[in-house]
Amino acid sequence: MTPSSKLTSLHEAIARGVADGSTIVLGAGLEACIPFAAGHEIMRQRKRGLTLVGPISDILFDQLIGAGCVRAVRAAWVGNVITGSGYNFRRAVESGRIAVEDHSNLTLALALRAGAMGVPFLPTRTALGSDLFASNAHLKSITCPFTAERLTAVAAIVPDVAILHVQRADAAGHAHLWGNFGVTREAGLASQHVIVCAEEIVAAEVIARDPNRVVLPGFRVNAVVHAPWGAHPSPMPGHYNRDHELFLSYQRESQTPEGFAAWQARWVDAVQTSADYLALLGAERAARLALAHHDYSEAVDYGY
Amino acid sequence: MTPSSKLTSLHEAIARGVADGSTIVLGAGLEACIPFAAGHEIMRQRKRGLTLVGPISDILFDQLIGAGCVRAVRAAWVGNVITGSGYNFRRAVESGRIAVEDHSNLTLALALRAGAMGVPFLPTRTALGSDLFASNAHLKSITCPFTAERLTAVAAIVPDVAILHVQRADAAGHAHLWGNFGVTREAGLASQHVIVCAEEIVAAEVIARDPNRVVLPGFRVNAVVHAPWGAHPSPMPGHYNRDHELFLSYQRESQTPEGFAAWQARWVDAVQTSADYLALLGAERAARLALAHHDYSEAVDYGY
Amino acid sequence: MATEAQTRSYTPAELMVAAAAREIGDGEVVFVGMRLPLLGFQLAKRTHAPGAIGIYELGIIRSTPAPEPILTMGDLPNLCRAQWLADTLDVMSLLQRGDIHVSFIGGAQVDRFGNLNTSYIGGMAPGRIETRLPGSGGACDLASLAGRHIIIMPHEKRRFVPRVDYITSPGYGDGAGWRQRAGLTGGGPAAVITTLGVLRFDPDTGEMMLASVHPGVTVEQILAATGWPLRVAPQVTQTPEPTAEALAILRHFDPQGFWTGS
Amino acid sequence: MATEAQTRSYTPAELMVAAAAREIGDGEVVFVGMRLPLLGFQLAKRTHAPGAIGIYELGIIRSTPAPEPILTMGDLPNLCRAQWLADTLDVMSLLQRGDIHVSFIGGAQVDRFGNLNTSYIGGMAPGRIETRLPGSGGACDLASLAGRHIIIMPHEKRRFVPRVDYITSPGYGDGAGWRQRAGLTGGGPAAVITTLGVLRFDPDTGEMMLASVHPGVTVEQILAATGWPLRVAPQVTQTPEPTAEALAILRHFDPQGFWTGS
Repeated sequence: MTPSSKLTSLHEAIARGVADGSTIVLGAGLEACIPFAAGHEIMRQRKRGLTLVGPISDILFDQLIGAGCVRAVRAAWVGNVITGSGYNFRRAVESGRIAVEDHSNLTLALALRAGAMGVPFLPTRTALGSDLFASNAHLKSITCPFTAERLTAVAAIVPDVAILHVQRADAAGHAHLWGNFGVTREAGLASQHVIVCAEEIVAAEVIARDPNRVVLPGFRVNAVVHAPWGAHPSPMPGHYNRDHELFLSYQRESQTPEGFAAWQARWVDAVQTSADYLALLGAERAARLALAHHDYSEAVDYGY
Repeated sequence: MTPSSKLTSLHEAIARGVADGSTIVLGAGLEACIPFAAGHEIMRQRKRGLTLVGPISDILFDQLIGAGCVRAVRAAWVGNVITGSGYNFRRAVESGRIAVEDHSNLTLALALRAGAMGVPFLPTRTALGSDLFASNAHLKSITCPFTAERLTAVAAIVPDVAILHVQRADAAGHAHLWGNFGVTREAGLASQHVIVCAEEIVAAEVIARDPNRVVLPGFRVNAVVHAPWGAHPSPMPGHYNRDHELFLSYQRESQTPEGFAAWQARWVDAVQTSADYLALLGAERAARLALAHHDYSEAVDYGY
Repeated sequence: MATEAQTRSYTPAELMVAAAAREIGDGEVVFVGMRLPLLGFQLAKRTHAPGAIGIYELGIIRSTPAPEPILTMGDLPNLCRAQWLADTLDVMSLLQRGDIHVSFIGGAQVDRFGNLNTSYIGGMAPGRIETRLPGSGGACDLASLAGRHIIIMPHEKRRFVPRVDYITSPGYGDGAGWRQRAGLTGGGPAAVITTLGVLRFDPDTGEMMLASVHPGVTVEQILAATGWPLRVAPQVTQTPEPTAEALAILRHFDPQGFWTGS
Repeated sequence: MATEAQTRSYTPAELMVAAAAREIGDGEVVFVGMRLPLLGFQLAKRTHAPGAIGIYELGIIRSTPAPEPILTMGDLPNLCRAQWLADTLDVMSLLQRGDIHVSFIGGAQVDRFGNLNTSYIGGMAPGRIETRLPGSGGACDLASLAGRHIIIMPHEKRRFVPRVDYITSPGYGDGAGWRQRAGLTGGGPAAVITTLGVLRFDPDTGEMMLASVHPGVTVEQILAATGWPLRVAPQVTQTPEPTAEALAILRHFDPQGFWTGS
């Protein structure tokens, strides 16, 4: 009765799950739980022609663009949350190397929710009168069949792959996530293939004792990867704080293509495992990012 | 900074919150967490002309109809989950005393979700070709603006009042719910006025230590009622099992209008408080329904 | 027939549940209904389909059996250590997205194209309503959207009618091609398991056909209990009896015979 | 002007944050943006608006201050003992439903009707893009749907243009009535807080008007830094300076002056 294990290495999960040319949603937590380790593995494997989907994704999209993996972006915002512009993104768009489908956070959330719900579009009141309609062919103006109000129809997005970073998962793909969710639930439920990266791999019963915290059905998960510190430098509730310093140094170091190449050589290409990454980060820095104050949830009883 | 208390008696909450003629969603948990105590208070206060909204609501809708409170029902199913038909509902519809807007569980969930989202409709692929279109003017056939597929548009429902029964809440209206949710989240978020009935009233910090389990924003809650055993005979995760025997005896006793009147006199009109209700239920029966096996969730850490 | 069944070692309902269980393939995602399907799913899990995954419209997913027998899907043992507890809309979204292989629904009336009525006998117009039934619940959704669905109901002439008074849950409408024209993405009814036999659908016409008769039942009895000239498959078989193992499992899950008593 | 401000006891950014905080009424539900508004909200909570409730697009609601200073809304102290942690779509739904009184957004370009561009300088057509900016994020949604919104940005002629190159976040379009015709349900921009002054909108025309000048700034300076003939309100006032209490609070929340340093 035990479902077979979906545990695999990060290398395997990306090699098998992410084909060149595929559409991939990642960074669905907006600021938190961004799967940087998985994104870096995509860069190391020199994937090409990807379409990235995500509302914000902090600097991960900028890195994947800089590494030459990306053909198109369907996003609401691409940059560096605490500093503003992402230089690789700017260079790539201004030179015409990548295409952009402009969303707002709400239209992107709705596009993924439509994919998750199995409908071809969802209606909204946002973006009416804006130029998002000019740079996004997947927004159309419609009329409500009941009220005759003008609405925006947002076409569904069904990504080929979602990569979700969570706190803990069992080997069968049941995953616990806590904190704010962004569009994580929509991203996982909308996608054809789901890769779960987890800070911890735990026994099935740890997950099953709290089924309300499970992100998406286990049968929809294709691969489970143990990826401690895999969301660094983004914040990971229960594990580590946001590493602001890295976002600031990235901003400085990615201002030129050469600067970004050096950054990638150091932080991506020279790293193979999470142990390598932690060594690069340094024990002192890791300790500084670790939680200093703990605050635990009250238990609830699922008995009978 | 502490928000003022919204704690009130059940009598007050219903007297102030539920006006004659209003549209009210209750029983949004489908089989579980059905606010029977609140429904019985509505019956005692002889509210009239209500429109009931809910997918299933087990026997609570049948009781409110039998008590003469109801003008119309917008629902997917009205009856007794383990026995089938509800006799008051049958009598009222067959004699033309109440109007019915026929939904499926999915169209009702979408109607409330549309209300919660602030859009006038949501699209779905269900019910196409069915006669639900004939007995529900709030379903219309539309064409997808992107794919030209035929879809069902479901009009939003924005109830005047939602009554939600939960495990625990603080005085300001922050409520924890666990178990399966049915359409509870949609019901609360769609409604103009929200009454929360809780098995336990707890300190704000018990709720705040697990913000993921909060059902809806506290600022959207208008009244908080301490209602232990308030969902009996429906099951309440963490508190008591389903009282199957009561559903069976109700089925027998409600077969005639006279039988139902006697049932109401005993189980509703003779009861004023939850202590009265528990005395009627009996300590032995309550002990039999209480959880015999406990199964507690693993803690999670919201620290920093 | 009732007398005959009573001499057997199982009840008619047990036979039907065993037949329902056989419709579930191992590893399939099953939208489990109330009553007999609830037991059929438990039986399938314990026998030939241990990898089946159960989905319940209340917002529950379970891939393991409940720790205690349950009478309804909302009973607390069905929640304990479930694989997912979520919203009704979450599980309905899986259904709409095409993730559900098979589902089960009951009905008060069914017609030759497998359309089901669980809403109005007589009709829905004021004055025409003879009997108001409970309504769709999730049945319309399952019939619209599941990969295939199985209908379970008593076989009586008043229930097996040429044309239902109201389509609560669409089958093949007025024949082949109707579902596609209506825009329905689910596959439609695959079988009707009744108190007398099992019926399936002609893929070319969408019409119901008798596929197997239960032990002790004749084809003629079934034709007489059907309100239109029922087609009979070229090779009608006998519905297999429940095995001793199956009966033991069923009686564990329904110890008081609430659903499967004679 | 920079020199003048440096002789004051506060930075220009601190003045702007204090002005932003004054836009928040007690008990209001506030959709809090990044950067200066994040501080403005904390300041309002600690002074005149203790009952204000903060909503963050990441899926966070807080009615209490975070236990430690935060640099972004996603910092873990902003989650700890929050009042609700949920989906982005959940909080955006509150916005769309009309539950949000006021919100804050920034921009790279603004025009006389308060339309904002945070997407493309030059235009979006291939070859015309001079600068690609980060995009909308939630700004378009806040400008479309909040009860009112407040714009915060540097006051420079290249940013205050007659007509933005691309409308990321709609203001009053081409004038009064445009929002209603477009179908927008949010109220539109209520104020623009800049490095030089505060501007508001003529309800009859939807056009921006100078309402107050910051200490040490002249009306002429502002007119010179605006790319169209800016209307000046009949009674232009001086923007109030931040109080000592406000400055103490701001320096608690931004101890290193990351957002409000000179």
